[in-house]
Parts: sequence; C-alpha cells; structure tokens
Amino acid sequence: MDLTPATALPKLLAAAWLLPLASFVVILFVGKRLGPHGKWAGYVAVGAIVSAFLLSCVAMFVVWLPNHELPVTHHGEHHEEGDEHDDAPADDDHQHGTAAILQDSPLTARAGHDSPFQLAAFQEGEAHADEHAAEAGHAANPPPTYYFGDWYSLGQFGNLKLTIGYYIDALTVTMFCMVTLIASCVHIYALGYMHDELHDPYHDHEVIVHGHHLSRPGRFHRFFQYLSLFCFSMLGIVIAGNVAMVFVFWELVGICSYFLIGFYFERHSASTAANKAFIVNRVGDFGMLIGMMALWASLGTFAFGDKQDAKGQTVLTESGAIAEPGIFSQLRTAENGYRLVPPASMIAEERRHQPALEANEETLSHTHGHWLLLVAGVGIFCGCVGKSAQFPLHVWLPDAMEGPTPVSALVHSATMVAAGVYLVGRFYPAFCPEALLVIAIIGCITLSLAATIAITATDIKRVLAYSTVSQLGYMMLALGLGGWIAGLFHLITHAFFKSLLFMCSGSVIHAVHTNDMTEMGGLRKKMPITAYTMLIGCLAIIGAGVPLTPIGFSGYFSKDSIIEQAWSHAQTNGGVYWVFLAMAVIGASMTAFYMFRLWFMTFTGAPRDHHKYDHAHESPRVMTGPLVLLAIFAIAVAWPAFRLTGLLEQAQPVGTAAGGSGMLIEDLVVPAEHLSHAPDIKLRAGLAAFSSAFIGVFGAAVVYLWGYLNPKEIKQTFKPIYTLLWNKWYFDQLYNVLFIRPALFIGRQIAAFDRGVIDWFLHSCAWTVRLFSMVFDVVFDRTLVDGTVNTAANWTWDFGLLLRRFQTGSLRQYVLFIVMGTWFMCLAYFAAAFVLMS
Amino acid sequence: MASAINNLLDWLLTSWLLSGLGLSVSTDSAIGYVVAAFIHIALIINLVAVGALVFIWLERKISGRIQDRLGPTRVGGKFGWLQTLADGLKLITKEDLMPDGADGFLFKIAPYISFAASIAAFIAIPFAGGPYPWIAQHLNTGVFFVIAVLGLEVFGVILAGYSSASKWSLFGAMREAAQVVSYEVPLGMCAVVPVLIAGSMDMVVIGNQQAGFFTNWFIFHDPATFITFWVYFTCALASVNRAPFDLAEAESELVAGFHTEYSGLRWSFFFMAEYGSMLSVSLLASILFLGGWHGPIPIASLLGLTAENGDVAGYVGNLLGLTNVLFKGVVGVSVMIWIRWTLPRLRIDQVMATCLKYCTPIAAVMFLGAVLWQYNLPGRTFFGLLAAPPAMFSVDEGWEAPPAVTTEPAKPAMVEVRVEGLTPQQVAANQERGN
Amino acid sequence: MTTSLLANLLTEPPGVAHYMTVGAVMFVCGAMCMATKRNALGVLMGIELVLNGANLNFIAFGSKYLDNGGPQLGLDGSLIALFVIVLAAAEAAVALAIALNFYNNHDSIDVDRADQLQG
Amino acid sequence: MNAIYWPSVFFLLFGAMACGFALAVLLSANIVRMAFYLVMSLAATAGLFFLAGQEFVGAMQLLIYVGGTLVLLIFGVMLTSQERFVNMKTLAGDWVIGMIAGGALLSLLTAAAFSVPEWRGPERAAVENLPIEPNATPIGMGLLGARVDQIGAPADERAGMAGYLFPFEIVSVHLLVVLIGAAYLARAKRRSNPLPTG
Repeated sequence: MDLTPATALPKLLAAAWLLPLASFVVILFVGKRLGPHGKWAGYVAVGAIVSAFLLSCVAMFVVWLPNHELPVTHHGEHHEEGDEHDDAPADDDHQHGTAAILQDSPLTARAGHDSPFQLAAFQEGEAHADEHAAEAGHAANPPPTYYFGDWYSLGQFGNLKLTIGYYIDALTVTMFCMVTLIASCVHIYALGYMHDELHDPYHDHEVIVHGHHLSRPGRFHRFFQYLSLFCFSMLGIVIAGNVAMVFVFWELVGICSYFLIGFYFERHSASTAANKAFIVNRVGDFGMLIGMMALWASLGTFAFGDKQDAKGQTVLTESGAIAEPGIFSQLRTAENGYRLVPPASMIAEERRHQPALEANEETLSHTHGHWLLLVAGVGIFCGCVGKSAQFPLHVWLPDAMEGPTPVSALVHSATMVAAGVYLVGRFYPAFCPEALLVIAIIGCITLSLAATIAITATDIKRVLAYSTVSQLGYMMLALGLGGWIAGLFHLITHAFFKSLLFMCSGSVIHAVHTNDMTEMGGLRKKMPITAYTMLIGCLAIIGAGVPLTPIGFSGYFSKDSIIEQAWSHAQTNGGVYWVFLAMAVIGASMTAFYMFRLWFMTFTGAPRDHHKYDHAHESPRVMTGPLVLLAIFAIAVAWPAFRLTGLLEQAQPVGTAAGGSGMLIEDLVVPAEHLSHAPDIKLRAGLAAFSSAFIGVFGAAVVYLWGYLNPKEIKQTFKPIYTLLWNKWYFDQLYNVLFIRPALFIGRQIAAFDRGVIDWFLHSCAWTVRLFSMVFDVVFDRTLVDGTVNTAANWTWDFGLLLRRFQTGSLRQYVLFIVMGTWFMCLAYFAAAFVLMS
Repeated sequence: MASAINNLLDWLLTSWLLSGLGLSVSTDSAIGYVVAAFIHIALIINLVAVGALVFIWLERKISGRIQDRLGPTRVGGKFGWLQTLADGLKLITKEDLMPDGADGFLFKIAPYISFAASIAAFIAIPFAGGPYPWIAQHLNTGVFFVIAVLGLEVFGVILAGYSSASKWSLFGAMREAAQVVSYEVPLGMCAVVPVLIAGSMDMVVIGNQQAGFFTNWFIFHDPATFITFWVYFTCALASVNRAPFDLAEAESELVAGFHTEYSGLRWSFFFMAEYGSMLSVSLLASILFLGGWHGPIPIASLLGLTAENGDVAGYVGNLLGLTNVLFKGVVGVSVMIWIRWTLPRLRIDQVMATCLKYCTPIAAVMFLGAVLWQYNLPGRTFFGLLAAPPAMFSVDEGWEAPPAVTTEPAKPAMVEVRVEGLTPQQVAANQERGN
Repeated sequence: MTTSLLANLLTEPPGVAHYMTVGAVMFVCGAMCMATKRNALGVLMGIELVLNGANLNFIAFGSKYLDNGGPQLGLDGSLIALFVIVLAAAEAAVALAIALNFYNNHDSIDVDRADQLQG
Repeated sequence: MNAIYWPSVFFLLFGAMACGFALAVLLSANIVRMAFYLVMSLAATAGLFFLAGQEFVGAMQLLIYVGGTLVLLIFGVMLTSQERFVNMKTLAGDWVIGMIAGGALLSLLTAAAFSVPEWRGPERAAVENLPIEPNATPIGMGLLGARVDQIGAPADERAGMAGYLFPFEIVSVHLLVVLIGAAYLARAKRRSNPLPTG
C-alpha cells in the first residue's frame, strides 16, 4: 500500500474510526450469545479499539511524521529563537502572508507603545533588530497541511451539501492516537471493573425493590456495546470534515453518554443524571445549531477545508482562486493576509442597507459581518459549553458520576468533554476576538467555580469531576486568550492524567465499595500500585516540575504554557484582563489543594472505616495494567523531547498564531502566541505556577497529612462559605428556581390554557360536527344511502331467492338445465346466423 | 359353384328383397363377402369346437396319467378318444335349467357372450404368413385387438354370475372379474415387448419378422424377452383363469363358481369358451414369442414352398405354417393342463399379490430392458449374438416415412418401409382366392 | 322419398353427418340417462354414453373415408379421441370412488339423496 | 341402379346397434342390464371406429372402455347387491321432462349435422379405392411429438401443429394422480356416525 498521506491517511483513520462501530454492531446483534453472559463481547470491543489504536499509531508514525517535518517548537528555551527563523518555510504566498501581517497586523499598527513584541525585541537589544521580520515570520504561521475530502455524500439540497467527509491534520491524528489509546486502557480496565455484570443475576445493592436488592440479568455485553459506540462517535467528531457531520456525531456522543451514565438506570439517581446530562447538552446544542445556521447562511458551506484532488492539492479554478473554499479559507483569505475578515457574503446584508457606500469597499464598517461572526462563534461555543460542561451548563458533569467509573474516565478525559475543547480548537479560525473573550470569560468562571466546589467535595469521584470541569475551564481560558497550542496541549495531557486519576479512583472504589473519602484512609499500604499511580496523576495535574527547566510531569508544561499565555494577554491588554491571570494562578493552587487533599484522605493516615479497610485489596492486573501505562504517559507525554507541541503547531490554523485585534471592542488585543515565550513571562509565570501549586500542596498537607489544622474547625469557621461550596454554589437550586420552576409553572399555565380554551374549542367543534353528522345521518345516510344500498341488497336477496329455486341440489335437474341451456344457446346462435344471412 | 350361388342370390335379392325398395344390386362383391365370411366363421368355430373336444379329452388323459390313472379308455375304441363327443351328446340332451329369481335374459345370453368373445379373438389371429396370410381379418393392430377381445370374455362370466341369483356364482364372478381386470395390465405389457421389437402391432408382420431359424424367435431376441415370455404365460394362465388361478370355479369354496347354476349346452358353451381362450392365448404366445408359423428350421423356405414359386407352393407352405402354429398352440395348452394338475390353487390374495407385486413390476422392468437392448443393439438377435435377418427391419405399415421424420429419434423398426395398398375388398378377394 | 333415402344409405358411403347423427343419438341418450336415472351408476353410464357420442364426432371428422372436402381434423381427430377415451377412463375411476364414498356415507346410491347443496 | 356399398351396410348395422343399445341403456331400469347394454353400445361404437378406418382407436375403445365399463359393472353389482337398488324406478315426470329436453336437443343436433352439405358424405368413387392407411404409427409418432401427417404441409400451416408429447405427458401424470386419488377416496373408512343425509 502506498503511504502517501493523501491516500493512506483517510483509509487508515477510516478503518480506525469504523472498527468500534463494527464491534458495536456485532455486540448489538450477537452480544448476548458471545460466551457466558456475553463475556466475549468485552474482548470483541477491546480488540476493536486496540486495533483502532494500532491503526492510529500507523497513521501517526508511519504516514504522518515521515511526510511532515516538525517545526522547531518554541516551548523550549527562548533564545533558540534567533537562529530559527531561517528554517521557516519560504514559499511565496507565505512571504506574502508575512508582508500582509507586517503591514496590517494589530501589533505593528499599534507599534510604538506597549507592544510586548517590541518590548521583547528591545529587551533582546538592537542586535536583534532584524528579528522583527523573523518574529513576524513565525508569528504568521504557514497554512497547515491538511487532507480534506468526502467519503460519501448524503445528499445535496440546493447548495446545502451534506457529506460524510474527513479533515485530517496533525491535530486529528494526534487526537486519534490519544482517544484510541485512552479508550483502549478504559476498555481493558473495564474488563476487570465490570466483571460483576457477568454474574447472572446481578444484584444491585443500591436499588431496593419490595425490600430486596434488585436482581437483574448482567449487562456486561451491553456496557461494551455502548463503549464501542461512544468511541465511534468521538472519533467521528475528530475526523469530521464538516460542521454538519460534527453535529451528527456530537449528538451521537450525547446519546452514548446518556446510555452510559444511565447504565444502572434502575437507580433513580442514575436515570435522573442521564436525563440531566442529555437535556443540558441539548441546551448547548441549540446554540450550536444557531451558530451553524449563521455560518451556513452566510458562507454557504459546512466544509472545514478546501476541495482537494487525489494528491491532496487544493483544487484551483483557472483564475487561481480556490475552487470550493471551506469555512476557514473563506474567513481568512490570503488576500487579507489570513486575518479574520468577514467575507463579502457576510457583508452583503449591510451593503444592501448602505447602497451609497456600494462604491468603495474600504468605507464599509463591516460591523454587520462582525456581529454575524460573533453570533456564529458564540453559537458554536455554546455547543462546546454544553459538551465540555462550562460555566452555565457545568451542572451535568458531576452527576455523570452515576455511571460506572470507566465511563467517567472516558467521558472526563478522552471523549465527551474533550469534544467541546476540540471543537473550539477546530473552529478557532472562525472565532473573532470578541468571541474569544467570551470563551475566556466562561473558562475563567468555570475553572474557579469548579475548583472551589471541588475543595469541599468528599465524594472521591465528585472531586475528580469538578477538577475536570476546572481543567476544562483552563483549556477554554487558554483558547480564549489566544493560546491555541496551550489549550489543546493541556487537553491532551489532561486526557492522560485525568483518565489515570479516574481509573485509580475506580480502583479504590472497587476495593472499598464506597465513594466517600471520609470512609477511606491509609489505603496506600493496601493498594500500593493504585496509590502511587494516583500520586503520579495528582502531581501531573497540579503541574509539578522544576521551574525554569524542562523537567516535570506533563501537566507542568501544559499548565505553565496556559499561565504564560494568560500573562502575556494580561500584559498586552492590562487592566481588568489581569483577572484572567489571577484566576488561573489561584485556580492552580486550588487544584493542587484539593487533589492532594483527595490523595491524603484516601491513601494516607489512619483508616477511618476499619471494616472497609480490612476488606480493601489491590485491584486485579487487568485494572492496574492500564494504570501503570497511563501513569507513564502522564509523566512523559509532554516532554519536549517528544515534540508534541511541534505536532500541534503543524495543525495551528493559519493566521491564528498572530492573534488579532477586536473589531467591535476596539482595544481588545489577542496577542500572538509566540509572545508568551518571552523569557520574562516564562520566568514569572513559571514561578507563579510553581509557588501556587506548592502552596496548594502544602495547605493540603498541613490540613490532611500532618493534621495541624482540623478540617472540621475550618468548616465551622467558614460555615457560610462552606455551605455555599458544599451546595455547589446552589447552582442546581438556582436552576431549579430560574428555569425548572418557571418552566413547570408555564407548563401548568399552558396546560390550563390547553384544557380551558383549546380543548373547549375542540370539544365544541366535535360536538357541532357530531350534531351535524347526526342530522346528516338521519336525513341523508339513513334514507338515501342506506335506502340505495338496502334496495340493491334486497334485489340481490330476491334474485338469490330466485336462483335458489334452481339450485335444487339434484344432479339430474342440473343436467337438464345444462341441456336446455345448450339448446337455447345453439338455437339463438342459429337464429342470429339466419337473421344475418337474410 | 360360385357362379350358381351368384345367380341364385342375384335373382333372389333383385326380384324379391330389393325391388320393393326400387333398387337393384349387382352382387358380385356380395357373394364374395358372404362366402368369405361364412368360410372364416365356420373354420374358426370348428377350430374352437373341435379344439375343445380334443383338449377336454387331452385333459382327462393327462390328468389321469398325472394322477396315476388311465383316464377314459373305452369310448371310440382305443384311448377313449370319442369320450368327449359322448359327453357333448349327453350335455345337449340334458334339461336346460334356470333358477327362480334369475335374470332370465342375462342368464340365457351370458354363455354366448363368453363364447363369442373367445371366438372373436381368432378373427385377428393369423395361422399362416406370407404375402397372403391365412387370417380372417388382417388388422394392423391385431395384438391389441386380440387382447382387448380376450378381456371381453370375462364379461359373460360376470353376467352369468350375477344373473344366476346365487351367492356362489356371484362370488365366483367377482373373483374372476377382479382377477382378469388386474391381470390384463401385465398381460398387455408383456405383449407390448415383442410389438416394440417388431415395431408393429400387425401379427402377420410380427410373425414374418421371425422367419428363418429358431434363433430369430423373439423369445430368444434378448434376455428381457426371454423372461417376458414366462411372465406372459403366467398372466395368460390367470387371464383365462386356469389353475392355479381358477378361483372363479373353486370347487372347495364355491360350488362351481360362476357356472354353478348352469347345465347342459350353456354350460358346455362356457367350457368351449374357456378352452377357446386357452388356445387363443397360446396362439398369441406362439406368434409373439415362438416364431408363429415358422418352425425351428425353415423347412418351407428351404423346400421353396413360398408364394414366389406359385400359389400352390405358397398354399403348401401356408399349410406347413398352419401346422406349426397349431402345434405350438396345442403344446401351450398341454402345458397349461399339466400345470393345472400339478400346482395347488392359490388364495385370492396370493393371486392378487402375484399380479401386482411380481408380474406387473417384472413386466415393466422387462419392457424397459427390451427398450434399452433394442436401442443399444439394433439389428441383433438371439441375445445379440447374431445379426437379425433383413425381414426384421421391414415394417409393413401402410404409412411411408419421409426423410423429414427420420430426424426424429427413429426406431430401427422404421428404417425401411414398404407400402401395401389393400382395400378391404381386395383382402377379401385374396382370402377367396386363398380358399 | 324414404326409399331413396334408404337407397342412398345402402349405396352411398356414409358421411360425417351420419356419424354425427349416431353420435347425437348416443349423446342424447346419455344426457337423458344422466337426467333421469336415480342410480348414481346409471348417471355414470350416461356420462360414458355422452363421451362416446362426442368421440364419435371426433373420429368422424378425423377420418378420411368420410371426408368430402368439408372441414377436417385429420390426425388430430383420432388423437383427441384417444385422449378422450383415456381421460374418460380416469373420470370413471374417480366417479366410481366418489360413488363408493357416497354409498359409504349415505348407504344409498340414489343421487336424489345427495342434495345437501340444495339452496 | 348402383350396387350396394357394403361398408355403409355395416355402418347401418353398427349405428343401429349403438343407437339401439344406447336407447336400451336409457330405457332399462335394471342397473346390470344397463351395464350390459352399455357395453354393447360401446362395442358397436368401436365397430364404427373400425369402419371409419381408425383401428387403433377402436381397439383402444374396446380395451379401455369395455374394461372400464366392466369395472363399472362390477361396482354396480357390488353396490347394488341389495335388491332395493337394482331396480330404481324413474318418476314419470322425469321421463316427460327428459324426453322433451332430449327431443329438442336431438332435433337440434341432427339439424346441425345435416346443415352442412359437405358432411353428407363423399362420392362413392372417391373413397371406394382409398388404400388402407393404418394410423397406429402416425398416432404413436404424434404422441411422441412428430406430426407425420403434416410433413408435406408448408411451414405456415404447420405452425402450432406441434405433436402431442406434452398433452401425452400431462395425461399420464393425470392418470397417476387419478389412480392415487381414487384409491384414497375409495379406501374403507370406519365412520362411527354417518353424515346426516337428505
């Protein structure tokens, strides 16, 4: 097989994508009969996902990496930068793009005062005067290589084209590897974790039916069936080539999460949680639909990329224009130097309103287009808010704990919540700075909010859930502040250590059969592997590492880059924008606090519940194996040696690295991402991150390890805050008051209206009709119709009676009839013949 | 003499009978018809009647010998050879009884029906072949006709059994009816085998095809025909309900079967019918299987006694053929008698089983075997050892096969065809000349 | 007139019409048998007669000794007659079986008893 | 003043027998006699067949029909061994109706028979010297699917004049079915309560 990416990648990734679907179908139809209680269904699913992972690895290491040279990353030492710009690709339109950036990048436009870029330049000294071009050079990243195409066209309605297509770039491949790897681990882990389901009947101790534990047939095979479908959907989102397809698989992911969260649907809590997740997601999807409509109505396409030929080259028209431009290349055209400029189709409306200004394009204010872009961006982001459990819609994620722990691991790390962040990253070119600001605000709120809640939670999985929310907030914050690479970087690293953490907690729960940390303690001796892998996870999530050196856990690199981005953003804009930075830092320390609180409470100290402690045991190898594997990844995945960031940089949307300036909010500037590598920023940010994390860990140790402070007293002291946090900021209650109650109220009103007015109207109509029909019945039906029919029937009856006489049943008379009949017929024939003759 | 008869009839018919109807008839052909018909009928009736006498005497002697007795010895000097005649006289002089409650008409007519049927079979049986065969009516479906008419004999038996208003008679008749009707099937199948080989149902043709040495007899044509002959003989025994198939007159159970109530002449008619049909099936067997009027050694043709050498030679040759045929028939009848006095009587179920379980399947298989043999070894005879004489390829059917049809899967029997245009009148004239 | 008719009958070859007349007589007799006999077997015999009457016509139309340039069936006549005979035998078998059943069920063979189909 | 044509004499004989015995069948009340007359009538019909030059069909008629009627007779005797069935009188009313209908039909048929002049019969000279054409082989060939009587005819006349192989096969299968069916119908049933009759 030829390994040219244009042909090989779609095949490989499609195979990797469809394998879980195949296993889903197989298990769906024959799952129950696969082995005892469907035991082999698990192996089917595991086989599918593992082979998918292998295929992804082939795509990554055999096809992608050899064919695409990694750009040298800037996340290492900053002073490499000088002798780096010469190996920036030097093709024409790139130069042109560079020039464009130079003349109308917001930075140069506002050069002279506190442009961090100039500031950095000055600090480097005059000797580096020629670095302007260089800086700008890799500030304006080249258009990323991607492979775009359609596998199958669902149909074309006007210019609305619905296709099953692919958009494959470095990000896609990376996500494929990450998702399939973690999914594989989760699958294998679940083989062990779900073995109770193999018992037939399975006794659910949390559900009481007529005073007995509910006993039902095991659902082992069904669990893996859902898992497979889940992976299939997630991979579908990752590989999707257009928004419509994204939306389809988006919903698929939603329904899968619904199934999985409600896996123990006999438990009331589980079913409600599933409903909650589903409904909350619908709210976000509504916004997403709006965004899609806005985009499609103005751009007329759903496709991400431009139409490509078999060799992966963009198809051009004779005039050299792109034949079928996708969303991104319509929004960021080379003519505009890849700046986000509302295309003519977006301004058309406005132009119609201002015919006078028809003449010259420049005088157009473009506000209309900007608003449209804002709506589109925020709309799309709404979907991401829903999926990634951002601030207004974050309430579903903690409840999603009701599902089996492997599901939580998958949902929280690789698949569902990652989908939101991934979509933001994918859509990044379409977000105008205002939209990014919204994203940043939402992310900031989310991360602080979730972190605070996580501090007080005692349910081990709940803590992890809130930490997930806050980490997602981090990612959103990074993306919103212009740190595209930082955000997605954190997405990937977080996927690893968060799944690790969840599996560890699952292992703990598996051992002690409770979620409540207050009943644990000292488990380190009982289950060392779990304990230390979890420790690794905690260190990774708090971003432990030696500051100012490329030594540390994976979280260290990603979180630091986020904070650096926040710092440079704050520096660039100043003023209120410092809040983002503050929140990020404080959130980091809170993260450290509650993570280690969790670890200390679970694994150290004296066991709080001896019965459970004695009962505890290390999990089987099938569960600890994935833990170790993931721990290794959690440590090492982000090391510069592996050039993950370089991989992401390959996929960075063109023009986004250069940041941009607000269109509606004039003084909003999204700084170019490379500016966050300025040494002073790295210095301060690194120290801030480290110190905050250290403070958090220290605090946790003081309270929960050494016990200098008694948590209960602290609770007493800050009771109002504690209750506030304990009740999760009363969000559920708030929504209950804000939405649910009103909804119910309105519903009742409407129902009353329905009964009182509509029903009354309908009933009266029905009554009238009935009356009329009764009259009609008597007047027309009974007399006319029935009369006719009855007369006909009577005639038939009489005729039948007549014929009845001939039907004597006597053979001999029949013969006579035949004879006479023949006779008369022949006679008639002859008579007729005679008449005709004469 | 013929002219005298002619004139007499001429005068009678013209002057008296037909002049009243206002038309005159030249009776040349009339006299031919009448005389020919009378001669044929006389010959056949004599054959049957005398045959009956002889066979009854023969049966008595044979049974006597078989039972270690002498049998009739006195009447007519040696061997009591006039014994049967005496019995006949006795029968004629006996009172003709008819039971009360009998259906008079049917009771009276039944023996004659049987007798007529068994005589009618002889109409189509040739006694000598050649270009001018000795045959009452030359039918080209002779075999078929004979078998059909033989089937009619049982009819009279049933009428007799029914009309005598006696249980014994009725049972006997029922038995015979069932027996004969079911035995007609294998009988017909067996008769079809030689027809298949000859490619004609014309018994003259069949007989002529077996001309020459005995190796050309159809019984030796191939194994199938060999077995078929014996099956045929068995079925013939049954269809003329001779022992061991004579359940119709099982003395031990039914007093005398269908002719319990009969006496005197009518009774003797039944017997004549029985022996007549015995003879006819034997003749049929001899013509179908045993070469008919051709002896084991073709003396007639060796001596040049054929029609080519003049009518007299042909006549003498036909006489030889007649003796051949009759000899074979008598031998057949004697074997029947022999069997009767040797084998015990079967039960009715055994009879039926013999027919349905053995004779019919064997006959069917033999038919198939004959077909395959004929298809694979056309033109061979004597179990395929010898080449068949050209006569075997000639079929005397009036219809001429044009080349167009030979593309059809043509039976070897139709390879070479001669046309013989004979109207009934000419046939009759031939008979006349022959006599 | 009668004389000349008889003369023609005696001196002229019979034609299709004569055969048809005989067939008609047999046909009518058969039909009348079916119509008048109360004995099921009588009805069967009537059927046989009817079939023979029809057959006679086929034979007549198929025979070339009766042909006078009128419409002719040729070989078809005898073939159809053959089929009629064979099928008539089959029909007789079935009819007899039916009659036998009827006799078993009603122990009678009076067709007038078989009038359950009376309207 | 021409000579008697003896075939027509025989025709008169056989025809008279056929018609007479058919009438006898119609008129006699005794089932067994009816059967007897029937056989006679059929035999006469066979004679008519012979006279028409159809020996094969005639022989067939004798074999099958007479055989079949023989069976008929047997059944008749078996069934009607009880006296009450032997003589089943026909009602006078039936006679009247039957005679009317029959007469009408007969007149109609005879009229139809003599309505076509070509059917009156051929010229004596035309048929007197016709050769005897045995028709067993053509019938056999026709049943095998080859129409030897059509060989001379031009193609358009022969179109659709295929042989009778297919009907032959159908009839054979039909016969088999009939045999089985008859055996099934006529099998002895042990019926505890006979159907309500009448």
